[in-house]
Amino acid sequence: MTALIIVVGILAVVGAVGVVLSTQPLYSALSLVFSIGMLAILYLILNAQLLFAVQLIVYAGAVMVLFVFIIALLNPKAEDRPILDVRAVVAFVAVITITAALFATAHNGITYSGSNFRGAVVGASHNDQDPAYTKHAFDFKPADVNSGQAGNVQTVGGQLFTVFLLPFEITSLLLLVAAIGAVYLTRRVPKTEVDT
Amino acid sequence: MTNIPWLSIVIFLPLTASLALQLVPGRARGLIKGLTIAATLATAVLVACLVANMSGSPAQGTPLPLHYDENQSWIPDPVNAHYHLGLDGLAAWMLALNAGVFLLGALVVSRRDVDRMKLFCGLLLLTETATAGVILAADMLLFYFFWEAMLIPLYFLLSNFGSEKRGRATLKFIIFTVAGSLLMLLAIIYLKVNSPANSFDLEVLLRTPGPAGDAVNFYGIHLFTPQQFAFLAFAIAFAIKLPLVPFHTWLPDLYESCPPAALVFFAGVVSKLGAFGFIRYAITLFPGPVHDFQWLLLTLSVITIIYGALMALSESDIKRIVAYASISHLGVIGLGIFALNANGINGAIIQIVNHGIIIASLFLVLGIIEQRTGTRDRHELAGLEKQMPYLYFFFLVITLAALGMPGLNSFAGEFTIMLGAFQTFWLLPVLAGIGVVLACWYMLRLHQGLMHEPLQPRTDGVRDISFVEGWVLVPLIALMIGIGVYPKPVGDIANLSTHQYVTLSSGPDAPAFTPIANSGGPG
Amino acid sequence: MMALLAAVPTLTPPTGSDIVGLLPEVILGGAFVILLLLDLITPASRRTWLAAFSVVAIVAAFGTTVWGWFDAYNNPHVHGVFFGAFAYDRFGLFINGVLLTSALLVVVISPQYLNRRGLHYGEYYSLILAATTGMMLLAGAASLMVIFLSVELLSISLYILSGFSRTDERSQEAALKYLLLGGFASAFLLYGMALVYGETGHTQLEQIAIAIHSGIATVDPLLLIGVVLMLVGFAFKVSAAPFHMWTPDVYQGAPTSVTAFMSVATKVAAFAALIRVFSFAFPDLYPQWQTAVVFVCILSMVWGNLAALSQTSLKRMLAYSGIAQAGYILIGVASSPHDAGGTIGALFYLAAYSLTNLGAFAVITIMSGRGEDLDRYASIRGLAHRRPYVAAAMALFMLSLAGFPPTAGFFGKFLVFSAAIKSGLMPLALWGIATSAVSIFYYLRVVLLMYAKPDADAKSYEWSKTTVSGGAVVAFTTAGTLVFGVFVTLLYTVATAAQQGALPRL
Amino acid sequence: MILSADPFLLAPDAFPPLLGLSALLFSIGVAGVLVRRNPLVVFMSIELMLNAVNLAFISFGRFLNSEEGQIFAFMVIVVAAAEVVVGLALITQIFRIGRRLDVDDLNEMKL
Repeated sequence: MTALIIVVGILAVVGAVGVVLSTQPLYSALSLVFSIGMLAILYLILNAQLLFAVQLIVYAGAVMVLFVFIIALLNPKAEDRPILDVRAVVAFVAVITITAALFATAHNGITYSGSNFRGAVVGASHNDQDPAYTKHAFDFKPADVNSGQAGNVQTVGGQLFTVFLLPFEITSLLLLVAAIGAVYLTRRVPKTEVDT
Repeated sequence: MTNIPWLSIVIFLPLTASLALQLVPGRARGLIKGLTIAATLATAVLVACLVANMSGSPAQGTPLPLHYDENQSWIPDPVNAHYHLGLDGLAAWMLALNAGVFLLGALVVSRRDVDRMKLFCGLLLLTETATAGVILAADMLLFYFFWEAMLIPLYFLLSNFGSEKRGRATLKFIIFTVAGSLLMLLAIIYLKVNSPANSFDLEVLLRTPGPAGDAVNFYGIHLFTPQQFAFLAFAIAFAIKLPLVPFHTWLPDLYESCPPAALVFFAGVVSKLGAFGFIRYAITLFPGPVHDFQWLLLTLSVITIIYGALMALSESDIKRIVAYASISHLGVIGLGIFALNANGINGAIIQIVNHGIIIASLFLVLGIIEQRTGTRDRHELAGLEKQMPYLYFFFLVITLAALGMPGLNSFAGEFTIMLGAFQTFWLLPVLAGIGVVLACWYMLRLHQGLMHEPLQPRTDGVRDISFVEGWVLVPLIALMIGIGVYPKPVGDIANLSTHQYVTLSSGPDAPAFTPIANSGGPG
Repeated sequence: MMALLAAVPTLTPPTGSDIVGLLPEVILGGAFVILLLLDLITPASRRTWLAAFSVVAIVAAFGTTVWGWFDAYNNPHVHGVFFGAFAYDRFGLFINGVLLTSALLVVVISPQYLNRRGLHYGEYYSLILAATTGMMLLAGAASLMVIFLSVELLSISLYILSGFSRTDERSQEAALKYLLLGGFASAFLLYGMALVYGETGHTQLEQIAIAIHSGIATVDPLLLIGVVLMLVGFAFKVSAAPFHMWTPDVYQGAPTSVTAFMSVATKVAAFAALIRVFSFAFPDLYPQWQTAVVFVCILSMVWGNLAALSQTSLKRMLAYSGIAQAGYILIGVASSPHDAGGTIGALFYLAAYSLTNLGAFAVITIMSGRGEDLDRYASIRGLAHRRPYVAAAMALFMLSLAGFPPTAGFFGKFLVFSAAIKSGLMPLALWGIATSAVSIFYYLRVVLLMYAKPDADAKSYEWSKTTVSGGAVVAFTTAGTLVFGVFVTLLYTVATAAQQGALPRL
Repeated sequence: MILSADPFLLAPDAFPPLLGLSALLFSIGVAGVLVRRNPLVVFMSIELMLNAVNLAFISFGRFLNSEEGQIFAFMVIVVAAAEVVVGLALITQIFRIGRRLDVDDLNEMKL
């Protein structure tokens, strides 16, 4: 399974690099869509079926279409500046450092090395016999769905309306604000508004 | 003792008057001035009654004998600050000087000088509130509160009404003072945190001082102990206000650009608060460190005396001459304080009042001269004797008082200070004596130059002082002669607490000093 | 079945007591929605009514906050509502009070300013209410998820408000800059949250605190990276150096009434969350995060004060001064786990700062001419001669920011310095003192300019007449600055109670 | 890394690569924000960072066996959508009042 994760991961990274290095914004957008799609596959492997769907529908479907639409509307030109300058060097160093630091701590750290696995420590099971822990990737059989384990739509949905009701309600306000903002900012400006 | 909070009334009467002034329309200048004079006069009368009543009223509390005492919780426990006011012998004299000088300031606010009289009078009254608070506070935080708050009305007074160079001078003054006092704030907090009583109250801190602590190890070098650092923070704050020599540069510029009416109380009382702070806080709270640094402070005082005198000789602007003379005289006061014995401190307390009277009247006279002639250059002013005979007389008395002529007030204080300094180290009064000799030189030169030489174009045809101006000066002259001839009352009141200050500053392990004389001066 | 899942209740709706704990937020959020509808039926000339409605809503929310203050006192064992996602405690309610006061004052000065700039739209008040709701939620947030969402709620409202002047390039630029950098910072905050969640297994602060305290979550590099990344996110929101790059541009570009709101309320709310997370949820990691906070603190004080020296625009100067003030508040945070006085000082400072800074911005707002902000230094020269009372108030605000008694600003500084000394952070106090001395230069420069004689040949600036509402706001903030500077106990006891009631408690 | 006997079993040793991947994507996003000048691309880089965060949340959640990670990721997506809506509206408006789209040009206000 790890091999599959690595392959999909590499593809996601290729997409991400494409976002940063493409000179045309449109190519960046398409690379981002590709990368998002690869991540959706990883979500599926990680038994996050709801997130898989949301990722594809909301992110790739809605958000990125909006991006592409705006790019088509504004038709921005490619950047005429050489990509390599001081900022690029800084960025490159940042990439290497953050990745190396996090990967090293994740791999060799105290809490995520195999025998001392965090899930076992904080209360989740680390028992090979535990069906939740040894659950297979891509596993979304109806039986699992009904057993109330992490990673199925029903569990997530149920939690969303009980334990996480407050965050859920806040998102409703948030979306309303965003809608007002978009309408206000792009509405035709009446002549009375003073231009400074 | 009655339950009427007299000390609070002394502090807040000017504040109330200043607020009431805001209700008066700006055009009613006579009413504004009348109200200001009435408020300062009422304060002065009240203070006079308090001081006169002092020797009769019981002293209470240790270690400072506070004759009047008000104590209420201000900020609750973790901070533990109190609204604690107290009046002891030292504070009594400072308060009397304060009330008198502000009354004088209110009297000399002239309609010609000040275009926004309401603002000026309001700020004058606010300053009086703040200085009275500084003098009366017996809680460190309350003291700091008034100490810094004092700068606000002063800042507006100086930046609104001064002469053309006021911007830089004012900013310099504020920055110097604030930089010093912010360090003092840290030291105050340190004292409180370090003390087992965990209080800002001066009396509590004196009773239960915290441990001195070990010397701070800075990369292997053993610096001072935390307590020594705290003392230095206090000393810098007060040395800037006093001012001692390396911290004095704000003073001449500021005096030069200060409006005459404000200069009376600025020179008269605000710059005395440095000396007051040294006596009341720095030497009592840190009996150990003050002896560790006594040599340094004495050296600075002597340098201040001589440097101030030399600079006064080299200036030609009459206001700057007096400013440097003032620095020199304040150095004498510093010498008395840091002698750390009964005579020195007693003399310093007397001299604070004397110098306040002298410098206020000197600046009054110079203000009149500048106003009449339109110049401050010594070389352009001469022959005023014939033009202004009354002023000549007043100026003569003030000059003689300023240079320490026996029979006038300054002599009593300076003599006692010299005596105290001699008990500490014989060379000190000798060096300070150089300053006194120089004082004769520059004061007499100033007086002769201004009064006796042939008339100059600038001084031709100036009028003598008016009747009202004369009546402002008469009580001052009377005080100078009166204290000079019979200084005992001053010494008596000051003596009510001098002994305590000497005891406190001696500390447990300091060498004992045997006072030669305990009364105030030879009188 | 795992313990964690077993604890999940089956579809239980929130109970009445949950709603009670959230009452001020519910009222304000509801008012936000109602205001949107009211905007549709309000004629354009009567939009001041919307301001009046907002005032009513804010006052109602304030009333419930005050009621909640005593209710929370009567229920000392309330440990959060909505399954521990939200803390119903005096800490949050104290911050609510500060936020609602700021919002009220901003709404009161807004109509005349917006009318003058031709920006008087109903959306303004909706967004102010939404942002305030977000800030109040942030003040009470007791789970990482609620912290993140309320940060975004307030940020998105403020992005739009910064760009509220749609034809003004500077306003639009400010909004976009704020949005891009805000999104960037949010990502850091989120990554930090992800790592903390991964290390402790929880998103609720109380559970996180328990996990760290009981040693379940060992002090792991991954956890520390998470904590530091969260600090970066918060430091951006409170505009502490070196994450302050957006502040001057956004403050200058946004409409002044928005800047007034943003400079005060965002900082207060974000500091509330910062203190709750670092002082109350991560006290066991204090040795680790202290270094980072001290670094940010010193850098903010030095950078903010030095950069403010060279400014020639009031709004930019106040932006840099705000960075420096964030540094002073961080002194309190850095000493909070050792000494309760640190948190109390920070809370006191926040309240004092919000009154003072709001007053300063209110002065700029009510002085501004038609379609133009009078915020250049040149344009306030001689203000005192034409508008003596407003200039006196502005001078007072500058003195309070500089930390002179008898203003509230002095006691803010005093309390945080005391806490630093008490917890042995003497160098921090010394840095604070040194930078305070520097700050006097630029604060007094403003005062000096206002009281200088106006140049005869200079362009005469059209200062607006002081209206009743503007005068009332300036009078209120002036009175607050003075009253809390003299009768310190009034605010101090409330801040102490807020500190003592703060959740999560171990 | 060890391939387990059951090819579809998700063993704990799959976790470090996942977190490493998330870190790499996050830092590429950081690099994009720092390097690129077109606000649209900067925006996309921020989206990339948020996606990296989501991956971290979901993989943590999977190995902690708790749903909070997924719900958090869900919230992040909602917020990202809201932010994009406002951001794109702003970009459109700036374009409409006649500015070139370049982050470096967003500096009419100088120090």
